[in-house]
Amino acid sequence: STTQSPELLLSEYLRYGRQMILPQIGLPGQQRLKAASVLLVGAGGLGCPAAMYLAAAGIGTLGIADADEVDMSNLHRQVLHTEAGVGMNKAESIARAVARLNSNVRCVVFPERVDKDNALRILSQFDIVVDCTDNVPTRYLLNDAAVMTGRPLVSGSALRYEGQITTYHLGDDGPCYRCLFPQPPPAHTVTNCSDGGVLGVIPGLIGCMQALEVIKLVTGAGASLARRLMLLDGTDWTFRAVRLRARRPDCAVCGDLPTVTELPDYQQFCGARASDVATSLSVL
Amino acid sequence: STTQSPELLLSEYLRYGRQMILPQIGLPGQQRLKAASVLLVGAGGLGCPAAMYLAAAGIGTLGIADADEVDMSNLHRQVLHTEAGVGMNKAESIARAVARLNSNVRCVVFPERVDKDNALRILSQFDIVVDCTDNVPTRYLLNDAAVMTGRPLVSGSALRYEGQITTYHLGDDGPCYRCLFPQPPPAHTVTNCSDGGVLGVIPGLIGCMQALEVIKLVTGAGASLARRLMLLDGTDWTFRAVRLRARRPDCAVCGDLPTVTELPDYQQFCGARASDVATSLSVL
Amino acid sequence: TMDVTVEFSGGAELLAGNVKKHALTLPASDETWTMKRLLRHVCDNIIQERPELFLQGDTVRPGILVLVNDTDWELLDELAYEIQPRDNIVFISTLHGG
Amino acid sequence: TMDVTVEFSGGAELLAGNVKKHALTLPASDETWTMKRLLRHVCDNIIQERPELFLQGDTVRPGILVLVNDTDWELLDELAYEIQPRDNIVFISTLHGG
Ligand SMILES: [Zn+2]
Ligand SMILES: [Zn+2]
Repeated sequence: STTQSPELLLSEYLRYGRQMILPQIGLPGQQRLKAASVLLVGAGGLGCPAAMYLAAAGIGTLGIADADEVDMSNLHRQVLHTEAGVGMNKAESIARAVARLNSNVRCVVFPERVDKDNALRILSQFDIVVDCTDNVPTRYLLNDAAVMTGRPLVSGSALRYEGQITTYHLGDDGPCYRCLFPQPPPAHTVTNCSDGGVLGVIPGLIGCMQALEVIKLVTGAGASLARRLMLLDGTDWTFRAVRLRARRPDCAVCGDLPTVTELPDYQQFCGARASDVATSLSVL
Repeated sequence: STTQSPELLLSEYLRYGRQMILPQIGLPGQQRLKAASVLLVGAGGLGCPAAMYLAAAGIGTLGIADADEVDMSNLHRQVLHTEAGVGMNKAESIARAVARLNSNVRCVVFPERVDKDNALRILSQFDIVVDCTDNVPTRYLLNDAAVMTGRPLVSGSALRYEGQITTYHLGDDGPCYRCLFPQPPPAHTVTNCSDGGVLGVIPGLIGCMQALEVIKLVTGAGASLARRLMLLDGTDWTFRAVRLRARRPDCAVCGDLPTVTELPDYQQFCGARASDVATSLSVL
Repeated sequence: TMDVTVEFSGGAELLAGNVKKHALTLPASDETWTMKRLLRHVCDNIIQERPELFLQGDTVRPGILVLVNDTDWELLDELAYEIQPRDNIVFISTLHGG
Repeated sequence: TMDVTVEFSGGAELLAGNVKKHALTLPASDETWTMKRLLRHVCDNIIQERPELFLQGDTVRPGILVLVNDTDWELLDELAYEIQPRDNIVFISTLHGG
């Protein structure tokens, strides 16, 4: 549905010149960025930097989905939102920041929770899905929906001083989230940022890495994060690259004989609510 | 000159709660952040993310120095500036973005080039200096001024798909820039972002890492980048941590018998102009 | 004896006295040190509380990934893997925050 | 013979045919393979253009940092360092952009 070589305006040559002189980008790469459509699910600590650097790089269409409203307690890490925007929908808040930076980008705002009833319809409108969410049920939901719609899923997460990023369901042998984690963790072992805390610049780094991965996927510049998990620990400046398993032929969703063929009830599957709001004592 | 334990307002407890529950931060760490003053030299690709995440974390006083004006060709990587702000001073443009995000932060704007005549006066007003500049002469200038004023220097750089970050002149045996590079590189081997190009999210990552390092220095959370150089290559997702030499007793500026005791003419020293504007054919 | 390093991250270190890196000397024995045996040894010697949040039955609980020398243990026979001298074994709890 | 890896980054790879990673087999000889000798060998066998942008006299030109197994060569005797089998030697051009 996307044009692969849209024309660039003169103003776009001027704006993107410093990245178009990179040999792996050039005019074809910039045209691919303009033709690309990317969906960010989650407009928080990961979504803010990811949106900003994707918009700056010239991604043509940026979908942003989030049902939450900006709260004062978000502003230590969700740096696109503003004090004046407290109470505004977060996806809308990001779209306004993107419009200030780069009016060439078409923002599609979904001020709603992505759930099993709308996920396939929303995801199928975009080339690449970026998981910037904050809870286990939505991570399984996005994984299954990405597999079912054939989209790669650039998945980031952050907590305390640590972050993780990988790309699921990419290429012939890239695993999906369920290939790694067929069973969800016990709900009482899951900590979110509200309970465990997070240093804001950690999702900042992971969100930037998500933007970098998307740009690499779109332009074809260098190796992707398929079958590779990057781990970041800010306390001791550790960056670790881990080699991951291949796609599992017996995976329930991306395997050869999938048993999950329509999106199930993820709250029930995970025993947890799809929300940032803390509901239980957390241990890990 | 800074109060070490300023009171926090109720609104600040609310705003910073998610990072104050981190054991290495807590109330004392948040108070140290509020008491801290940090100077960013350069309001471009590195300065934008560094400023945003430092402001979000609650650094009390943020100095921002840059003589340049926002240009359309900056917006692919300098994500705090806006289309409407083209032509505005870059330091002022960042200060406006910071004010939208966190009005608790006191911004001190220096809409001027930091040079040998004003460097000591400007640097001595802040606890920590962050080098977000784009040229060799200014990097030597900031190094020498940081040594002379006894400030640690968090130094980042980016080009094409690569970035580098370390902290100079920290602790008993931390080297300075001149300990590593007593002689400047031949001017014709130096490439800036205008000539060599840069993917915007690379300075985004390095600027975030600079903010992380500053927060770690201020709060004392974990190991610093003194005697450690981090190298990032976005083409193949390489993060490398390099162990650096100690301070050299024979260093011209931080050594036991320094020969550089006042700031010299850096254009002459480096044979290059202190400006982003390309003036020569670049090879490296 | 055999020296290995055992690390915890992503929050799993909270089960191990909040220490991320542990140097471990595995006693010499006739029996092979498989990963299965190591898990039990780690549970008995390093895990300080709530062992049920580390092990479920013979294996790690859902949500913990096991790495041997920066490689997913699924590529290395998982529980049957034979520990080698100086192996670096990481138990990483997956993060979900954003 | 002795196998080592030689890497270029930060732009220095542009002198080496724009290839960042080079596997190098050093010929056996009575003479020790010091870093000084390696620099000359790299200059003759890998550097494809403008060798004066790599070497100045006996050593690397200002602005290039030399790393041996992720350690600054200044901690390892610099030019006098004796190359070991499987050493990873990196020539990194410092970046100045922002
Ligand atoms: Zn799967
Ligand atoms: Zn020095």
